[in-house]
Amino acid sequence: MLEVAGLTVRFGGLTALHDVELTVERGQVCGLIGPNGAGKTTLFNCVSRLVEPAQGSIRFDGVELLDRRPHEIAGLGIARTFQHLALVPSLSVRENVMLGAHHRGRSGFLAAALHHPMVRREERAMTTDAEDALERVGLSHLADHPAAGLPYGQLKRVELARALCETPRLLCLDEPASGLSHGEVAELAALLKRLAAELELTLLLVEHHMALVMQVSDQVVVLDFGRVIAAGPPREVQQDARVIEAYLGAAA
Amino acid sequence: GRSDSDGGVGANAGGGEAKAAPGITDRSIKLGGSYPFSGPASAYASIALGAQARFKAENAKGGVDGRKIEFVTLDDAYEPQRAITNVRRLVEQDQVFALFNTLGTPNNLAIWDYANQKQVPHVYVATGASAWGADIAAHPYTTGWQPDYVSEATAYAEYLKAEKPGAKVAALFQNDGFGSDLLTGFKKALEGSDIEVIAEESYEVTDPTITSQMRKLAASKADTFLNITTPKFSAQAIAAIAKSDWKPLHILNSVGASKKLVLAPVGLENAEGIVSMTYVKDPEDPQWDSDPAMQEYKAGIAEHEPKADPQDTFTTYGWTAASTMIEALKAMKEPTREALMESVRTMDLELPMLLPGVKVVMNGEQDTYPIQAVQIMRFEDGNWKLQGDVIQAGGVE
Amino acid sequence: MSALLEVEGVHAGYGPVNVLEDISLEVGEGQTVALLGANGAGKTTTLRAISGMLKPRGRIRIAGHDVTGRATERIVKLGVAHVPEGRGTFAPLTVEENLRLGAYARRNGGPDLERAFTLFPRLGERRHQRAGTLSGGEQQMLAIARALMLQPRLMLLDEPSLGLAPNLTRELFKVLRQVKEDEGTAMLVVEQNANLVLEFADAAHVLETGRIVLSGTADEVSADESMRKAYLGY
Amino acid sequence: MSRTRIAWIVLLVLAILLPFFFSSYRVTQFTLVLAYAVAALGLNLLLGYSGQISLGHGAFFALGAYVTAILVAKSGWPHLATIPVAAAICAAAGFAVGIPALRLHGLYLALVTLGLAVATPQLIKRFDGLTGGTQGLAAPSPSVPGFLDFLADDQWLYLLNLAILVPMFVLAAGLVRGRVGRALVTVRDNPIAAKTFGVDLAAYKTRAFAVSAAYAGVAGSMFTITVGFVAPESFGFALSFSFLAAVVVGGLATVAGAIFGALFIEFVPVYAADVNEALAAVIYGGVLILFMYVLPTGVVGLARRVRLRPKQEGERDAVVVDRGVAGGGAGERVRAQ
Amino acid sequence: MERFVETLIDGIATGSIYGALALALVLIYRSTGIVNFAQGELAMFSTFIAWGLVEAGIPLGLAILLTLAVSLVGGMVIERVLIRPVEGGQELTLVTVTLGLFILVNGLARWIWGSTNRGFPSLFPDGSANLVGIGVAWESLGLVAVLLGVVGVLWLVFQHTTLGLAMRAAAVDPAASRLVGIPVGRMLMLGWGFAAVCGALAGVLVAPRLFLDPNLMGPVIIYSFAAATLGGFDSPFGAVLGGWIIGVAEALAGGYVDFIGQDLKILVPLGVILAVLLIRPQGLFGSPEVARA
Ligand SMILES: Nc1ncnc2c1ncn2[C@@H]1O[C@H](COP(=O)(O)OP(=O)(O)OP(=O)(O)O)[C@@H](O)[C@H]1O
Ligand SMILES: Nc1ncnc2c1ncn2[C@@H]1O[C@H](COP(=O)(O)OP(=O)(O)OP(=O)(O)O)[C@@H](O)[C@H]1O
Ligand SMILES: [Mg+2]
Ligand SMILES: [Mg+2]
Repeated sequence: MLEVAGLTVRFGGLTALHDVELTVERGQVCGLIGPNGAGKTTLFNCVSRLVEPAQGSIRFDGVELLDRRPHEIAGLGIARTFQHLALVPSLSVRENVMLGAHHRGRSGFLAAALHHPMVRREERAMTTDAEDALERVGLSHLADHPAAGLPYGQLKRVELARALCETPRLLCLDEPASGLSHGEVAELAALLKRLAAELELTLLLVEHHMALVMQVSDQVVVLDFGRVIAAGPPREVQQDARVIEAYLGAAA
Repeated sequence: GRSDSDGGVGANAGGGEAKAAPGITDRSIKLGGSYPFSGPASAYASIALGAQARFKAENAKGGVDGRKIEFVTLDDAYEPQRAITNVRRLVEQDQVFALFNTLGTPNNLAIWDYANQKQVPHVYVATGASAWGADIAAHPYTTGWQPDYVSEATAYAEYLKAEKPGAKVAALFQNDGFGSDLLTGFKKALEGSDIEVIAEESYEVTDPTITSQMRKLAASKADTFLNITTPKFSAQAIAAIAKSDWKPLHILNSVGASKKLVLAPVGLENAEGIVSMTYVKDPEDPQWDSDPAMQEYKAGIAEHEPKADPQDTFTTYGWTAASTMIEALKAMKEPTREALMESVRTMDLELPMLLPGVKVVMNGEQDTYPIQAVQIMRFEDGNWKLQGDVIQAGGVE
Repeated sequence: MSALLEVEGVHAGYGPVNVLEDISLEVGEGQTVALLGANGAGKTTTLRAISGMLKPRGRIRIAGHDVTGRATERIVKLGVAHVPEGRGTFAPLTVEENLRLGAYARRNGGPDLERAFTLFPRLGERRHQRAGTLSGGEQQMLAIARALMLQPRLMLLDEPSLGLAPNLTRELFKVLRQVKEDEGTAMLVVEQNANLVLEFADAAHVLETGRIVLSGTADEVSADESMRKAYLGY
Repeated sequence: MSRTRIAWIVLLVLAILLPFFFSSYRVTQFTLVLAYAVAALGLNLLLGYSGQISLGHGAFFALGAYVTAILVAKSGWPHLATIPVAAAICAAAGFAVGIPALRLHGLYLALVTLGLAVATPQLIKRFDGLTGGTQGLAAPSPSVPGFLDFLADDQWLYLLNLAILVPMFVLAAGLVRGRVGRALVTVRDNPIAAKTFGVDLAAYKTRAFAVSAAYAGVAGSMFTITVGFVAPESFGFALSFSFLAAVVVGGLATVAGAIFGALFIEFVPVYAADVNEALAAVIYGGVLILFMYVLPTGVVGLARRVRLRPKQEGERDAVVVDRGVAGGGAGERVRAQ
Repeated sequence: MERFVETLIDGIATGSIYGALALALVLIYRSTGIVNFAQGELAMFSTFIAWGLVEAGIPLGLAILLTLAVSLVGGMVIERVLIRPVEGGQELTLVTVTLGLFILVNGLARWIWGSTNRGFPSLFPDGSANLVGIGVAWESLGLVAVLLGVVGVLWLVFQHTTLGLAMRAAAVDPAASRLVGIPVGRMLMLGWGFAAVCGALAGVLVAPRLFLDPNLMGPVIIYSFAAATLGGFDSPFGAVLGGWIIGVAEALAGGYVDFIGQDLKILVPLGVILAVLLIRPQGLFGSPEVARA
């Protein structure tokens, strides 16, 4: 479903990604791990077209993403969350989630200004979608709360809900478990599994919480200094000497 | 709708019945004016102070036929739309009898239709545009006061023809109505003579400096420099010439010819030989020190508007314009706006603060410009010295 | 007798919303105290109240000084370094400049950049990179390194392992332990990785919706049944 | 009917009745307020919602004013017919400015647009064949139509302008709600993330510029209709600053705020001059500063806060702390409301 | 050719005027993160103070030093009294306060000193130095020298002292600055104070050429904004260089391109800025914005 080939990204003199190859099959959960600064988020940014790679290709369902403009990505069925949250503080939780449905709307400036009935129709549909998404992550009760001032863990779930509201086929999650306590991580794992199944999602998951990665991934890819150093089923990767050395640490 | 208590006053006045107009009672006359008290043109605000002092002085003497003059001034920051709201307020809320001496060409253009439509006298406007006397049929209630810029330009042209035939002139002018009136008037008056304008450069009031303009004019090697600028730029231009090797005959327009505001800041030694014109007595000229009108003026300012500077020629301007207004009011046959306009439009008056020989003359449709006589002056030994005779510069036909 | 940090009956919140209810805790000189709790329990708020980012009611004393309501920068002067939740680094400034700023309030000696680069070699490699372009984990390292630049008496650490790779997380706690041993720095640590922090802490408190519901030595808290389920996973 | 809708209707009724209770001079001032309100609203759509700052809205205002003046004075068009033309021309101009604006941020954008405002009077003078140059251009205000002859001139002009303003506000209200409004706010607060939701950043920003300029243009038309005379001196860069002040005084990212802002910039200087002519500027400046202390988020900002929750101590801290918690995913400076 | 060089020198001399005030703008931006629209008016006010001191018979050099000191304190007081109450709110609220300050200070100067033109003595001797056959006024040379000196000092302070670093940090992120112990309020006060000093210096340097009235800086500040924008708003050297580029571009355009002429030459700097910013949105020497996901 997602095929990354020969992807190289440079920032000035620094090569953040180096000839990266990666394939995610439809319906698969692919864990992407690697030490800090290995280039995981950068890979996500390439998929979202926020970072321009020096070379390589990213194909999604046969479509070359690098030929597309950033705002077209959501429409293709790719949603993502941000490692450091990207919520709009002045909007309510519900409105933040509705942003996810933005790409499905058709009404533009003119229709909105003229109070065209289509606008209201779309608005209703988006509200329903957003509420569904909030329901799924268990935040319905916070829908009217402004995004500013919620605790970190909940904000992460709002991000997740917004990504779901994009009705993606490929969902890219950047460290969804960071800042969650042990029990909460377990809940998240269950939630992700359920979502993947119910919504037929393909998941690309960046995470440092190994228990979560091992539990939900079908395949794990390990990056180090911008290169893929290992890929395969979780068990195998966990045993890989280079992975242990570069990432997990000796006492794993 | 609301009945406009003030509307249509002119219509039922006249006809001999002495029905009083708004703003005038047996004890008082209310006048209004709009001035730039703030904003880039606020140097002109001293005109309002000079006028105010003159009215107060008159009131102290008992007023015009027992009527005390109240002069209401509002700030328009030199913005036409504020002049409009100000004038509406003066006419409709403050109920002034007449608009007097409102300042600025665009501002007066913005309000003159309104004033004439409302038939409110809009007299002695403080601008030298030639428009104010050019269209008396459509704007019978509007008049100028000072010599218009075209008359002024004509005076310089005549001076040059007499003193410096064959002169080559370089001109610096402000890029607005004032500057273009003066420059075109000047060129028009030169037609047929052997004097030529060989270089001209404009500047904007919003320009910080005129260095590059002066550099270009100097490069023209002209032997005469016509300086059509407002005070700040007049000073910059004089300073630039003082620092360069270019030593032309320097003709400086009267707006910039203030000794106090322009010449002194640059250094009087740099002003030697500059030629300009005037029509009022210069408060800094020692020859008027014992002139009673001058003494009265200085005392009047000191007593009634101590914040104003009597040396500031704008103050003198306001004072003298107000004197004209007082005479016009005195000459009014009855307390109506029509009567005021009639007295304004038929006038032949000598004013003590005007130079001897300069008169305020208006004559119905024949002469629609109040002051047109001017006298050339030259800056010598630290003072303006009047040159030759008064020139009757009936510039505009 | 008196502890380095004493928090007594503190209430704090945001605007009209009260978050903390009657919090009391102590951190002794050189002691490490862990603060645990679910999402939104008020852990971050507690740290903010201590470092003066919020105006608390109640009483907070640091090294004998009553600092309740004192401005943050003056509290920092007492040797308190707060590693805030999320970022908090100066995005447009370089790594090195960030570190130098960390030593701004230090009383003795100039900034010792080399030590920071030894602790976190990655930062040394990124020395002239602007902090805002660092990866998430690198920024977290920078935040911690910057706090250490102060050579603080008391460190307030808000989820220091957030976004760090597993090996680095372990490395981090090693570093913290070393700092504690070498310099006698006291620490109040909010951390979701309860296993690690309880191994390392002397005492622990558990927060639930703004109240302390469980306190004790690290061992006592680890032994608590509900605690194990929610935070330790065994 | 919602509470806000009732409030709007009451406000509208009051606005319609207003000219019957004030002197003609006041009514003229209020008429100018209507024009300024539309301009401030336009600027607020750009600044408050899409987060792009313009100090050049005086230029679009002038453009609209001259389009109307020229069409009326030189081609004899009816006043109202010039409004769509002014709007269209200004929208095109705004769009054109919006394209280079895509590359610029914050201060840089502000100062480049300020250049527009500064150049405006010069350009007017340069094209004096069309604009009348320094002499200005008289385009007499429309006279009261026969069937409304019970109205005085000023009342008619006021109501005419009100009739232009109301639809402008209704359009704006539609714009800032719903999908487009949310997208604009996101463009302002987190442009990088906005892209990933499918917001075409360039399109939204340039369109916001075009719409905003069109509003300023319509406001310019209203100005000409009211004043009947245009001259370069009316459109100095101080005008653009006034619009900015109006937006902030009224409240950023609000629709109703524009009215309060416009009232402020028209009336406070006049009242200041009434208090003391010599000190008018000092008073005006002082009032503006004081106003910012008392209502840092503008009139409507205050109203919102009052409605949401009582203001209490400690709020300022919350504002500061908010940064970096929910904002800043894209490294942008964000300050929550 | 000679005329060309002369035009160039004119441009640099005029550009130095823009650059002088632009320095103050940059300074306040660097140390407080906002643009201060009142900067020019504050500079004008300072210049009037210097003028008053000179009128009172104090020697020019001493008068200027006193003025700089007064300006330092004045700038700090303004920050403390007028700016602090809205610090930490929306940036535009702050900007609006500076607009109010602009109107207020201008009105105050008018009220105290009136609108009349005044001469201001120059620090530098009259006449000109002969540089490779072309006369350059001492005044212009002096202006350039002082400017470069100030730039040097600022560069040292901001790049090489902890104080400078702390001032930048306070502007960038006040909350984080407090967390490292920077007294943000004091930094902002200092920033305003230094900027006022820079402004005062600009004022006393340019007043001899422009003549002093309350409108002294009105026209200049627009060009100074342009200069700072062109140079990059956080670079002192950029501000000065920006001033020169604009001064020269303007002089050349007014002098050589007939279609543009004097009346439209204001479009020239605008065009230059736009062209530069489209390639480098942060200006010539500004640092780019940091933004990543
Ligand atoms: N805009 C940029 N400019 C310069 N360097 C950058 C930029 N963006 C990323 N980098 C560098 O690229 C490398 C990869 O960053 P990336 O954010 O992809 O790491 P990551 O794998 O997500 O790490 P983490 O687990 O810490 O989030 C890092 O070393 C980072 O410093
Ligand atoms: N800036 C703020 N404005 C308003 N309310 C806030 C703000 N920050 C936090 N809160 C509220 O305070 C409560 C406690 O939040 P806090 O961030 O202290 O929790 P926490 O224990 O640190 O949670 P987490 O593990 O998610 O970081 C939450 O209910 C939250 O809604
Ligand atoms: Mg990352
Ligand atoms: Mg927290």
